[in-house]
Amino acid sequence: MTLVAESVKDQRDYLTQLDAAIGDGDHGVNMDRGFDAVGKALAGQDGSVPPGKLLTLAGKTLVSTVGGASGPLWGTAFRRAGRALGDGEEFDGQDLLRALRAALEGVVELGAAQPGDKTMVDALGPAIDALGAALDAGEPLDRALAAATEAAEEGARATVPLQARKGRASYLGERSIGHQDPGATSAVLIVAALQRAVEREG
Amino acid sequence: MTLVAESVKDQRDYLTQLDAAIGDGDHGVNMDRGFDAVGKALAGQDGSVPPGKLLTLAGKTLVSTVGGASGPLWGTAFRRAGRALGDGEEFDGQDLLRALRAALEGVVELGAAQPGDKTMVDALGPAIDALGAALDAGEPLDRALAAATEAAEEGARATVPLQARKGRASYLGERSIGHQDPGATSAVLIVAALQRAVEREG
Amino acid sequence: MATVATPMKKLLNDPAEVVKESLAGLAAAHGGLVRYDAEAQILVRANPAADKVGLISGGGSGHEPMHGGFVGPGMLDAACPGEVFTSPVPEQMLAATKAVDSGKGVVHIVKNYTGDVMNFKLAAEDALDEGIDVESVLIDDDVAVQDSLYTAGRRGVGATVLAEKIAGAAAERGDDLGTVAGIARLVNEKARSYGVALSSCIPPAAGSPIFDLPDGEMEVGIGIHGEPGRERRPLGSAGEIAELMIEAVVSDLAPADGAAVLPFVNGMGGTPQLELYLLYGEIERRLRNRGLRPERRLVGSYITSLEMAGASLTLLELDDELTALWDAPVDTPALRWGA
Amino acid sequence: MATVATPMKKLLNDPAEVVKESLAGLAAAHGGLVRYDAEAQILVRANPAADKVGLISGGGSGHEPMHGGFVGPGMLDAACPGEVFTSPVPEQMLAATKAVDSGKGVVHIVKNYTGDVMNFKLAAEDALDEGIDVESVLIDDDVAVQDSLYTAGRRGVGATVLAEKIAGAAAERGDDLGTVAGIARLVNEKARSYGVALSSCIPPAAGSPIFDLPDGEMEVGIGIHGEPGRERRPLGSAGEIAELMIEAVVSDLAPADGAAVLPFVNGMGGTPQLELYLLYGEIERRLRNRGLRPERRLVGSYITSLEMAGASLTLLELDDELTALWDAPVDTPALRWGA
Ligand SMILES: Nc1ncnc2c1ncn2[C@@H]1O[C@H](COP(=O)(O)OP(=O)(O)O)[C@@H](O)[C@H]1O
Ligand SMILES: Nc1ncnc2c1ncn2[C@@H]1O[C@H](COP(=O)(O)OP(=O)(O)O)[C@@H](O)[C@H]1O
Ligand SMILES: [Mg+2]
Ligand SMILES: [Mg+2]
Ligand SMILES: [Mg+2]
Ligand SMILES: [Mg+2]
Repeated sequence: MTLVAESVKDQRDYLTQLDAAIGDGDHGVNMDRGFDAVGKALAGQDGSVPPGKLLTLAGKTLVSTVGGASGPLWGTAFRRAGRALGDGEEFDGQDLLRALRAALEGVVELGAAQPGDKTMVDALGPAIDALGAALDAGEPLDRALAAATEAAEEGARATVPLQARKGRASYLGERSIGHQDPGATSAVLIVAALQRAVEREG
Repeated sequence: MTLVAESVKDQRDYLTQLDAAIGDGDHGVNMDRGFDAVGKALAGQDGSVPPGKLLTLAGKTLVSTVGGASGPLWGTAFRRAGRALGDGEEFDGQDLLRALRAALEGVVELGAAQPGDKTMVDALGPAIDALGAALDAGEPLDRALAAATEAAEEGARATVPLQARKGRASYLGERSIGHQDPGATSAVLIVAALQRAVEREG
Repeated sequence: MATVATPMKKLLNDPAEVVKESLAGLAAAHGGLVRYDAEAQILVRANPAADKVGLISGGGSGHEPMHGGFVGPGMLDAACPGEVFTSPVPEQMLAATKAVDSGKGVVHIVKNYTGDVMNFKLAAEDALDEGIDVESVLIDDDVAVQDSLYTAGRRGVGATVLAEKIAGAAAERGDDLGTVAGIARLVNEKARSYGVALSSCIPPAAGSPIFDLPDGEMEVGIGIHGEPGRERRPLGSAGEIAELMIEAVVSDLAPADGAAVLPFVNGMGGTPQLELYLLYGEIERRLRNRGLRPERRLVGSYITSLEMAGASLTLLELDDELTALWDAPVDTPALRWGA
Repeated sequence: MATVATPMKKLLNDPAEVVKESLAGLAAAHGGLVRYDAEAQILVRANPAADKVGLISGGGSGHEPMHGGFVGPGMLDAACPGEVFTSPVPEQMLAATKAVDSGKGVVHIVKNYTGDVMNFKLAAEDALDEGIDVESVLIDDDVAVQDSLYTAGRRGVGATVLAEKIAGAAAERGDDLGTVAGIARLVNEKARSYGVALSSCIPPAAGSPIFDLPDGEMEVGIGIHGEPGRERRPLGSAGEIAELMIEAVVSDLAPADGAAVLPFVNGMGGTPQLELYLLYGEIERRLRNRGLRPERRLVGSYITSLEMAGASLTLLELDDELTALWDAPVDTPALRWGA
């Protein structure tokens, strides 16, 4: 989670630029404010708290600090993922896969975005599919997550030619074409951070 | 008078720039609006109207169309000059000298500016002195007016190093130093136009 | 004097604190009307109204006086300000809802933006869990956005101000929850808006303009978040812009012939009143030429995008009841009459 | 859509017609309050007050809502708008004076600028010739200008708004010519102002900013005509700017310890309310720390320089009578309460 916070902070201005192009220029600031708060909230927890609970707490914190569209969306995603992981001390690839699927479902329930609408869904979806495929192919979790990160990056890049159909960017109509979606980009940061975290645990 | 109108129109943006530097950037527009109106007012007059009457009408028109500081000041100047010329069909150098002195008195009465306060007075004063000196030296009127124009130009240039003590420019305190006074500059235009007019009559 | 390493051309301290500090200043300036609850991040009436339907709204900051300037007798009971151009969070709406509920339920005026809709939705669910009846009214009057499967739907803009004033009067006279919400929805149905920007604006946290607009060009079909509009065009004369706005709203609203209307000419923040009234003159004349009857009007910068230069037209088709509710007394920092 | 070969970022038609067209729009928007006499180039009350001392003011345009926005019951009887940043001409003041005189005489509120003073002077002489008693009140509250032999004297700025409101209330309650003028002069004596600019502004006729101000710098000690101030400094924080303004006005006004005061925090036109209220919060807190008691307040863009970004502080020391007159009902396009 700290890793997410760090990379969000690094990328804050980049996310904001992306949002300025097709949105209202606050995505980076929103995400940064949110994950700052998450960092503080988790700092208050002792080591014994299971990952699922931490994710749920992170989700609640995002909902109550980010605002905008990404707050409820990412907040719901983390809460659903946390709930899916439950109280287990540990989680394996399949647990993680289930958790991410639950997260995506939550996002779609709330935001009703279809693949190709130029949203975070276009990065999350491919990442999850790649993770599942890699795990089915017997890849170890860290390699599988590397594949997921790549897929997320591709997915985010693939939003460039798309015309937005959801969120603020949709107001631009065809003018939204040619810009990468900020939310999809923060999805990449989150998946990549997850990968690095798992790598560290080794 | 038409000549004044023309040169004011030519110099309109220059006057406005000067006023933007140490005032509020409207002097050119003000003078242009005023002399436009003067042109229209005089156009309504038949040729028989004596010069003094024309000047008086011009002054009234300036007062009622220019506004700002220069409106009442130039308006009064022209009215006083007109009154000094009276109903005479013709005027000679001495008449003109008296008229210009009356104009300057009117400006000083209304605006209480001293020489060196960085105002139109600093161009009008020297011009009148030069005209008087040249006439006393027996110069013909057109040559005397050429001398007056030169003196006005010098006077206007000499306002550059001065600190304004009257009008808007005085609010700038020392920051008014280094800029030529707009009103002094329009004084040059007016004296020069007068010179050209007399030359034409030949 | 030390410089601040913060946005150019802005009066502020820490960009992260702009909203909080500004709310504190608003409450200090209008202590008789509004109170700032810093903990809950909401503005509530200084003298809460007992025993009436509650009316709250909220949204990103940077649109002042909307919404905080509309809290007071005859209009809102509370406002939930988010960060600049960012929807507030559910906790704020929940706190405001609880603060203003007198048992008769609470109406949420929600501008149609993905973020606002989602956050208000989560808040409404929480309020329901706490046993408070909530009616959410969605405002989506911006005709620049084609309402279709291909967008998030029309944005809520100028009609928000009119709905808050008119529904506020209905709540004040004692209408019940369904009626107040119904009147707010009627205003939304009868109003259309269209906006034009002549410059962008500078969100304090970003510190630079969201887009830049060369002289002699304008963005048409803009919203209120400094976002670019549907299209960029050469700058038109005030008359041409008036015609553009009127055509956009009238063709979509299709008011009855000779209908009584309320034209609301709104400044985006950076447009001087000198220009705004000039534009109003152009608009009123053209409306009359189309056989419409401006019987009420509102001209001023009431729903803004920080210092953006530009203006929007909101046209509301009036009936006798809407007119009477518009005329009812209102006493807020930004709108006041009959009080 | 055809472009207009006119100033960038402005909503207008012909720059030469801006003022006239804007006045027509103002009258259309507020027909119940003001009437535009296009021939005389003045704004008068829609319902002239019979049998009271008349109160008029005037000056260059570009400062809206001042003065036209202050015409109405409880404030001005008429306003004389000049071209942008250019004093009106004597004919206008004479026409306004004749229009509002009910035999009890007319007070002229004149801001201390060479042009305004001279044009009002010529008008007052003409009015006298027509047998109308005129009392001229000179407003010169700007402490940024050292009042001395070396300047045209202090400029009239924010105190003008307060003097027009308070003297307007005195005239409305029936005070005679000398008393109304005396109260206006008292307001001027008891008020001081100081302004700061974060950007210049664009006069329509000029089409470009009067000066330009790099990011991160500010002009301190500005007037209201987009002219540069006394000095350029690095941009300060809102707190630092509040301190600068307060120190300037308080040290010059030297109010009694614990005096009741009215802080008027005025936006220059292009500064968003978000920032203006933030600044107000900083100012009120600091005034209290100095033992002064803000008992009335005014926050908003009431005397502007077109779209200039910046703000000014006007501090008025109150007594019971000034407070009562401030509270009296006023019903104008820009200031309204108790009505
Ligand atoms: N309906 C939706 N479903 C999924 N994601 C969405 C939806 N609407 C917006 N988003 C995502 O949210 C991002 C914008 O977030 P942010 O800028 O923080 O909020 P806002 O648009 O309210 O300013 C977009 O880039 C997009 O990826
Ligand atoms: N008291 C005064 N006496 C003489 N001339 C003056 C005085 N005050 C101002 N002026 C002249 O008026 C000029 C400015 O005129 P203008 O810009 O048209 O009016 P304003 O200053 O009202 O905008 C100055 O350049 C100066 O020459
Ligand atoms: Mg955004
Ligand atoms: Mg000038
Ligand atoms: Mg946002
Ligand atoms: Mg001027």
